[in-house]
Amino acid sequence: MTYITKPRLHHPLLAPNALGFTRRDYEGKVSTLCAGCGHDSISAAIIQAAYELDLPPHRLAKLSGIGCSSKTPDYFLGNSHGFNAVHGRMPSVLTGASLANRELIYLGVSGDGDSASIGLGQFAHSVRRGVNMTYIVENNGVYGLTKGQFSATSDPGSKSKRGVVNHDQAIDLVGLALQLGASFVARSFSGDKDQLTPLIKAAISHKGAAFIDVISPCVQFNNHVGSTKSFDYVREHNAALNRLDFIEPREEITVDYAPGEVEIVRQHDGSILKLRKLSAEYDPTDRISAMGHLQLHQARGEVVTGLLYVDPDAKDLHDHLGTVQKPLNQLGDAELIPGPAALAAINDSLR
Amino acid sequence: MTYITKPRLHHPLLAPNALGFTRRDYEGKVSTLCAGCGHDSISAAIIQAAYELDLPPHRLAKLSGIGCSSKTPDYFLGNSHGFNAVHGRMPSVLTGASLANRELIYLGVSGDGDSASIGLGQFAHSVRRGVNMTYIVENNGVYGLTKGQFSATSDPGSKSKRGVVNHDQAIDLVGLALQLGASFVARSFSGDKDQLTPLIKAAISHKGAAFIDVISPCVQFNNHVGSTKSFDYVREHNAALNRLDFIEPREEITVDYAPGEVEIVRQHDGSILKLRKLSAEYDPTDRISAMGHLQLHQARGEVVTGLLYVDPDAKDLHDHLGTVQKPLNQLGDAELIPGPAALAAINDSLR
Amino acid sequence: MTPISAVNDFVVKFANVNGSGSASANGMFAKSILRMGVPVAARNIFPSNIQGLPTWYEVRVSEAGWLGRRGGVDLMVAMNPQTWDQDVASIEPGGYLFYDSTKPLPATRFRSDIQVLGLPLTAICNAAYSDARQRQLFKNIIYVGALAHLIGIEQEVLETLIREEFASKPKLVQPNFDALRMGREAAAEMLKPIGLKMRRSQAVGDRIYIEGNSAAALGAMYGGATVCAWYPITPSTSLAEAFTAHCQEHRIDPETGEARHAIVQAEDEIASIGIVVGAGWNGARAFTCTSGPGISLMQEFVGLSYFAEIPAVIFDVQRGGPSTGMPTRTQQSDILLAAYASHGDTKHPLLLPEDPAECFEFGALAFDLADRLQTTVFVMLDLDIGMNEWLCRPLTWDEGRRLDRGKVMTYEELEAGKDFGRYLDVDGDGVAYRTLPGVHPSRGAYFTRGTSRDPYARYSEEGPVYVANMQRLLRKFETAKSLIPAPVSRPAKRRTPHGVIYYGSTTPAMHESLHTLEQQGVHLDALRVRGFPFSDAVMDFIEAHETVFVVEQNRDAQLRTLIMVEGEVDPAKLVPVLGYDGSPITGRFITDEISRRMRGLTRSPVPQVAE
Amino acid sequence: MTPISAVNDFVVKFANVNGSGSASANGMFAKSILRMGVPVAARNIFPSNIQGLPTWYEVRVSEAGWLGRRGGVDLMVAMNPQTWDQDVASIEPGGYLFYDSTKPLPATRFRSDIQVLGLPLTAICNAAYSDARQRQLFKNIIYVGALAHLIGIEQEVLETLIREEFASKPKLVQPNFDALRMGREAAAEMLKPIGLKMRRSQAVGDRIYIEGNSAAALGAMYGGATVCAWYPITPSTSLAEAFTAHCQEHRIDPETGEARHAIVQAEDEIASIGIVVGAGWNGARAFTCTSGPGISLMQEFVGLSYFAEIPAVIFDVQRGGPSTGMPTRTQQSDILLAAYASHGDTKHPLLLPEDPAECFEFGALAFDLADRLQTTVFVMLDLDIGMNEWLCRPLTWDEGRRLDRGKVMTYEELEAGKDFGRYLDVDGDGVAYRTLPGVHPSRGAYFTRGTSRDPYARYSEEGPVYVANMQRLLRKFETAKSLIPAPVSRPAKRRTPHGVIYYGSTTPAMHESLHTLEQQGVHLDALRVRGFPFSDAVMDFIEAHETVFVVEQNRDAQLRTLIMVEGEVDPAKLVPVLGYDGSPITGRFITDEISRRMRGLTRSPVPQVAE
Ligand SMILES: Cc1ncc(C[n+]2csc(CCOP(=O)(O)OP(=O)(O)O)c2C)c(N)n1
Ligand SMILES: Cc1ncc(C[n+]2csc(CCOP(=O)(O)OP(=O)(O)O)c2C)c(N)n1
Ligand code: SF4
Ligand code: SF4
Ligand SMILES: [Mg+2]
Ligand SMILES: [Mg+2]
Repeated sequence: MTYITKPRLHHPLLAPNALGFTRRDYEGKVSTLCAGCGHDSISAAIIQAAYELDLPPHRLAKLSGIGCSSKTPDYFLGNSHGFNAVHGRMPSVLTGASLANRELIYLGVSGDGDSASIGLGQFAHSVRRGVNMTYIVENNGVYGLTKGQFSATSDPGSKSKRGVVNHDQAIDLVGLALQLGASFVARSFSGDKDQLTPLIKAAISHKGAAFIDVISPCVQFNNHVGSTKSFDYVREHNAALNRLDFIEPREEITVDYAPGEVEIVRQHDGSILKLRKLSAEYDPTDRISAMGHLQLHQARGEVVTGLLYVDPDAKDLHDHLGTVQKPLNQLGDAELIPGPAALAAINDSLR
Repeated sequence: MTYITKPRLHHPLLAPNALGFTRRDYEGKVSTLCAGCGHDSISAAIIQAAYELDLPPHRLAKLSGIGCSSKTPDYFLGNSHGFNAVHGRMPSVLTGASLANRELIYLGVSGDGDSASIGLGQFAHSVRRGVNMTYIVENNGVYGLTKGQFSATSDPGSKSKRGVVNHDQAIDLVGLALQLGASFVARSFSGDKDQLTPLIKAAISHKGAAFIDVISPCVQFNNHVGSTKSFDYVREHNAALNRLDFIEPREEITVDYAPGEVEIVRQHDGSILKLRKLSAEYDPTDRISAMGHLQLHQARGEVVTGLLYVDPDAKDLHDHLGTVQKPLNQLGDAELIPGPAALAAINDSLR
Repeated sequence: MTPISAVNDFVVKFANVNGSGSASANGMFAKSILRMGVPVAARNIFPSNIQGLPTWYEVRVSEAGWLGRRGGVDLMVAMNPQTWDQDVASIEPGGYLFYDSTKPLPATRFRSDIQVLGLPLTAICNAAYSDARQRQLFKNIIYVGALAHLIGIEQEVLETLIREEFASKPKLVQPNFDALRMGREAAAEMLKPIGLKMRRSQAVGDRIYIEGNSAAALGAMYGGATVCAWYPITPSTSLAEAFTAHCQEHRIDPETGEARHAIVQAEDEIASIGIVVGAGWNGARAFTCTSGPGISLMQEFVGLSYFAEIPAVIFDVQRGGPSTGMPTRTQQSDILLAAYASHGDTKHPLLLPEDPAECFEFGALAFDLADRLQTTVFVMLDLDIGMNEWLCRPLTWDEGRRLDRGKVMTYEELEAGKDFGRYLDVDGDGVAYRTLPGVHPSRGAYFTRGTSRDPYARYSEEGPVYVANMQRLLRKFETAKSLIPAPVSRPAKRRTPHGVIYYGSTTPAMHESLHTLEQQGVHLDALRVRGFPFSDAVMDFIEAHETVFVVEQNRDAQLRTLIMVEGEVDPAKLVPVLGYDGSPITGRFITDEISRRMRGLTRSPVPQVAE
Repeated sequence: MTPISAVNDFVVKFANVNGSGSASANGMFAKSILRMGVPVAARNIFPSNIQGLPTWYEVRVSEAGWLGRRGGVDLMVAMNPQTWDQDVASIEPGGYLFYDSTKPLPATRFRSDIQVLGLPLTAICNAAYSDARQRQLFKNIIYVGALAHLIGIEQEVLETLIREEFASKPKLVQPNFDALRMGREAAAEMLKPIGLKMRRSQAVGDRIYIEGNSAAALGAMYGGATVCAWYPITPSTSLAEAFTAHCQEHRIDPETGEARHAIVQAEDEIASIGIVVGAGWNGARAFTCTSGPGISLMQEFVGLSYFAEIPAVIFDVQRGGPSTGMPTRTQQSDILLAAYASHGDTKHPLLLPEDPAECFEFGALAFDLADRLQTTVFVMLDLDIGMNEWLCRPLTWDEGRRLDRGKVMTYEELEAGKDFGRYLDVDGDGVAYRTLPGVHPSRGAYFTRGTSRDPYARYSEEGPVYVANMQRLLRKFETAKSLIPAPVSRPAKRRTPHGVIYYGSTTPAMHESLHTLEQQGVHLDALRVRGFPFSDAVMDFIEAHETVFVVEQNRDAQLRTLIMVEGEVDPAKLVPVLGYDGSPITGRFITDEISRRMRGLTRSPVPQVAE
């Protein structure tokens, strides 16, 4: 029979962390994503980061939009409240949640369609507002859940499984986040656990808008025509029927490369990705040179990974608004209601 | 009595251009904007540009969103069809119009609220799609029509007339347009007719997405607290009543400075703007160095004006889509309807 | 034509140009009448523009306390040459025209059946001031002085007002006194007495004078709202601005100076409601305020709030639709869209305040309702209530009143092992318990989504699970009926088979019309509806009458539609009376419409009129 | 329990896991039955996910031609262990269970009242193939072969289908033949004959088998649409994708290879409808397709289209709401939101196709209507029609048919001095002339806006001007009544005071139910409504009956609401019959509901049932 079982995300080692929680305490429901989907690796890195940070799992709130990527919050941190909002609008919902209770940790998970297409405005404005959050885009350059259309991060020239060629300029979310004043900007690759986990930890620890663009290959709908010219039964089968009927389980793509190195990743469709890990000498506190660095390597066809920029003294939206330290959702009636006497004075001023 | 008459925008000289039109043929209705509003100067520059380009006025379509700026298309090119759409969504309407008839010239006029706040997504996506248009943002850093709230281009630290301080990062539309792949990117100042008119002409002549950010002071709601410490009757009057009741007619701010120079502009509220005109040697065909240049001067508190970037060989959306040369809105039934025979064949294939 | 003669009962209308400083002068005029103890209803009619276009201010003086628009003008203060002709035409026969006679006008520009009061205002100003801006600003005060003399407003009253208004800028007091006196003296010198007169009265009582938007914002503050996310749009902008001001005054931690509230001007309406939904989910009381276009943009999120059951409050200050419509005119035309907002099967509670006092009450109540019902509650204001100052009863807040936060399961309950099913109807009222994020280390966490799920919040696409949940939502809506403010009944003096239903800003005009109709021998039982879903009392009222007029300010009889649909009422019973030209509906209009229909009705096969 | 025995009349259901390649195999199974001349109704039930979750395919074989869902399963092909229990439970007593018997299952997992057909599919595959992917893919073909043997599908029919499907990849043909044969042979060897049988017939006739989305896209192409802007959303995505494919096939300039169309995947639904409005304004026929969440997001632009009077077409392929709801299930629950979309007083025409043939017709007609009425026209499909292949009459297009572009004033007319008032009602039908941008150097230009304006398109905030325009829009909506396709009447065999109204994808189930009811002696006149606003014929039908059932697939009886509101119909007359669990409504359900109500009705104070 055909049911493909998914491994639960937990690690064999169940050593407790400083709070006494094991990795299992940071897991969620069994993933229903395709086997080999990069998004599952990101979930694993989130679990790992939360575990290593000794976070009380219920003190984090996880929010997302709509998409395969946006489903993932159900698959990690099962003891955290989660909110799968509407497509492209997670940033505003997260902003509201963060206003209501400044004491929780807010993790926003989104896709490239969710954040760069329909959600570009909300992405941009939440970043420039300095909402204290970790905002992860699981970037596969495609709409996974709706079966393979281009997203706004798809490269011009790429071709969908239906044969349509993309001509629009790709949006570089990292460049955008830098421009918009995000105070923590990083990029990584789903299969690079060694790089990704510490970045997520750093982002969570950062106060202000922390953005991580994680390249996360979609095993089904990657948009490049494969270089494999050999006869592939499955591909031909689907092509003949003009539908995406049979879907093949794939292995997760992992990488392991050192700072300063370039790693060539071959994706499931045979296309090539050149990842360049920032060198150990790179100074991530200079925003303008970060932008320059990014542009430079982009022009060379390289995708820079690592922590591109951080402002260690960043302020967040609550600082800007000067809100009280006590969470707004915990203020009592006495703190909220000016009372009858004040109202009488107000009435008097209106006569 | 108190009615303040507005000058019609026409120039005293009524010399006809190559098509036999005078400037008056490019004018529109009498403006209902505040006396001295920068937006009216931009209208004048558009009129001048169309006149100098010898455009048949009816072959241009002018589209806008909602705002004081977005009202201006009613005040120029009265023989052109105009479309005052909904707030922040002019770019999509313009895109559709342009798809329907590739032969007209499309001029999009918007405000900073319209394009950088509610309309950021549509602005970005129309630009990256390469719609063949001239997109002008009349940027006053404020919502004029709704009486002085911050827009997304307001500087952090600025203070509204109601005393609210802005903390959000300002969006630099020029930087954004460069990032998004606009093939023509310029900035100017409403009062700099000598710079603005040629830029508009060049933008109109450009094929692809041409963006001009025009700084255009609002005489009513500029957000900086004036440096004038002297007793101002009007200011005090409005402040005492806590409403913006009396509004003073102002003179338009004009500038005249040479390429390479920095011009210090004092705005109506006393705040200072440092404009730097690109030097004659500047090479506008290198996108990456344009971005660098912009960042560099921004860090110095200067606002670079001039043509920052142009790709003379840009392609537009119609090129990408491979549409027929004949406007789609002029295709006849025979060109559109495959007919009964084709339908019979289709039926056959479905049995 | 004999000049109109009336005491404490007339309409003065000011025609000005916006941005000319007239608004504060005209407002002072209205307030001075109030201070003489005589009720006033004043309305701004302004363009969607900042400076240079026509604007009017209509002041109805009514000792009898009729606060609706009356229609017609007894004294026109014509300060705008652009609109001169229409302004002159609008004066009632025998009425008065006050104007700036500095430049002589030909006789053809006047009417023979009105009284003309010319004062050379520009000349007076030019003589007194050299600065152009002062000339403009004080001209307004001068005409107020002249009018005060003509109709008999006490000088002390005006001077007190000036002292109050300029309390923070005392330098401005004397110049305003001077201008006022100049006008008074010029009028005394150059004009004959007129038939419109003010007389001190006690008719105002302890009532206050406040804009609905400001009152609603106070309601939100008293209702415990801590998060406000908004996007500017006329006529709702001043609600957010008032909330900001009120909170700055009353919601600051006295020790630290920190804010016990968070107000975000969002990038658009979608973000505004998104922020509200996020905050509501996380247990803060949150609201946004907007107008029609914003309601259109918020549809998707309202559906999420309905289905995922998240408290939210939206103040819709309605304006003239559709589309951008008449952005500075009033209407009640978002009722239907709000009630059934979003795709799929949805229904949302509405509150329908009649005046600023109810804006305050419902503004506070909305947050209790949203928390108790875990859904979006709309408070439907309109431009007329929202942006005009209305005379209304003082705002009150009971000493012991507590915020009702609805069913929130606590740490203690979870710890004690209480069963938590986020969508489990434990009490049979359709309302389930929720938990707030972060409440408990291992219990009570759930995943909120807009997709179908079972009572324990687990994703489910099964038909019966879906249907059971949708039925529960109907049960919840049933529960809402008992929480929505009951309708207010106003029985006729005589038994009658005719009723009338009305709501919101129509109220003062309706009351005046009921009075007039009664005098004409037409008796109607009246019911003011205060919210949706309708309680049984509304349906009983309809049941008890043969014909029920439904008076509202939209074209398509939107509340009538809701009554028909939700109450299963035969439309033949419900006669629409619709005024929707963008001006507040008048008593005269309602009276005419109802009289006309009554004539039709008495000829109809159902002629049992009770007399 | 005797095994079910039936010829050309039974239900087969396949339970699979998505992404396993079963969809094409199952589709081939259904099509082979059609090729034997027997009507089939096949429906996919799939999750909102890409791979690894349960999916079903329900094939109703019905020589009598009943194309609605019947309910119940006669033969279950249980290929998904995740859903085994519910799948086994759903089999009718006496029905058949076909499964992969490679791994033995305990007797407790079966039922005693069904026939069990075990075939060791995995074992067969493992023996025949070494590649895991081939094992998976061919397993599907093998079970099709086995089923073909069991119910008697001709081998040639299947082989022809395989040849057709793999015409472009001939290498794949023989392996599929082989797999088919393996299944057939295994079944012949290991299984006893069953009671469900196929027999060649002529019942299909010249009908075609097509998805509604594809047919609607063909309609758009024939209707002259040149601009399509869309955003992916289930279940509408395949409409845009089909339009792309059809245009690539039929709308390319043969000389230059250039496209006579422009298709843009926009960044969201707001941009999609914005592009459509821009193109419509500029004279191109334009459409978007979406589902509920998109309709919510498009509200503001629909209001602009209404008020500024710009042609636009929206295909709403409805799914289960509210909110994200049940994104892969079917409903008719956007009716009300579409009809009254946007704030302010608005109304929009809807077209309600019953099947793909009408999707084609209305898909084309919508563009004529949008141009003639200068407004947004909605074509309301649903997932059931849109994403399933339906058997329907062939698509037809009259040779001489011309596109009707409505009132567009030409260069010649302008040049000749014809008076042009963009919002001037010259013909009394509420529809004014428009001009297209660029038409004439000095005449015909106007400024389009969402704000109020006079007949010559000049901005105006005057009450009477606004009201006159709003009244004209009502006149236009009146005109629409005569342009919307007339309802289709299906009178009962006997005179009856009972009627039923239905529409859209409910049609096949309704027809079957009418037949069943008739056999039970219950007679109903039936009327299929095909659009909104309703023509007089709809109201006459209601008038002519004492009770009218309104059958629809939503909770809140949305079409019934429209009928009440627009037709001023007493709700007491309109009895709702509502199936809204996300599965296509069944004839059984409708019959049960109507029978139940009829029993109630005959006991009611209006007992004049005609027998
Ligand atoms: C308003 C709205 N429009 C469209 C959709 C359909 N939709 C669901 S997910 C999705 C795209 C998801 O793409 P992305 O964010 O890149 O996520 P991925 O699946 O690739 O991880 C779309 C268009 C929706 N749910 N809501
Ligand atoms: C959907 C919607 N929201 C809000 C408004 C109200 N509104 C009108 S203009 C405007 C801001 C305009 O600002 P900008 O684009 O900067 O133009 P300016 O007036 O400054 O030239 C707003 C918020 C609207 N018309 N529509
Ligand atoms: S479709 Fe792509 S993105 Fe979605 S779960 Fe499968 S592999 Fe991941
Ligand atoms: S408010 Fe500002 S932007 Fe608007 S017209 Fe006046 S000066 Fe111009
Ligand atoms: Mg993606
Ligand atoms: Mg602005």
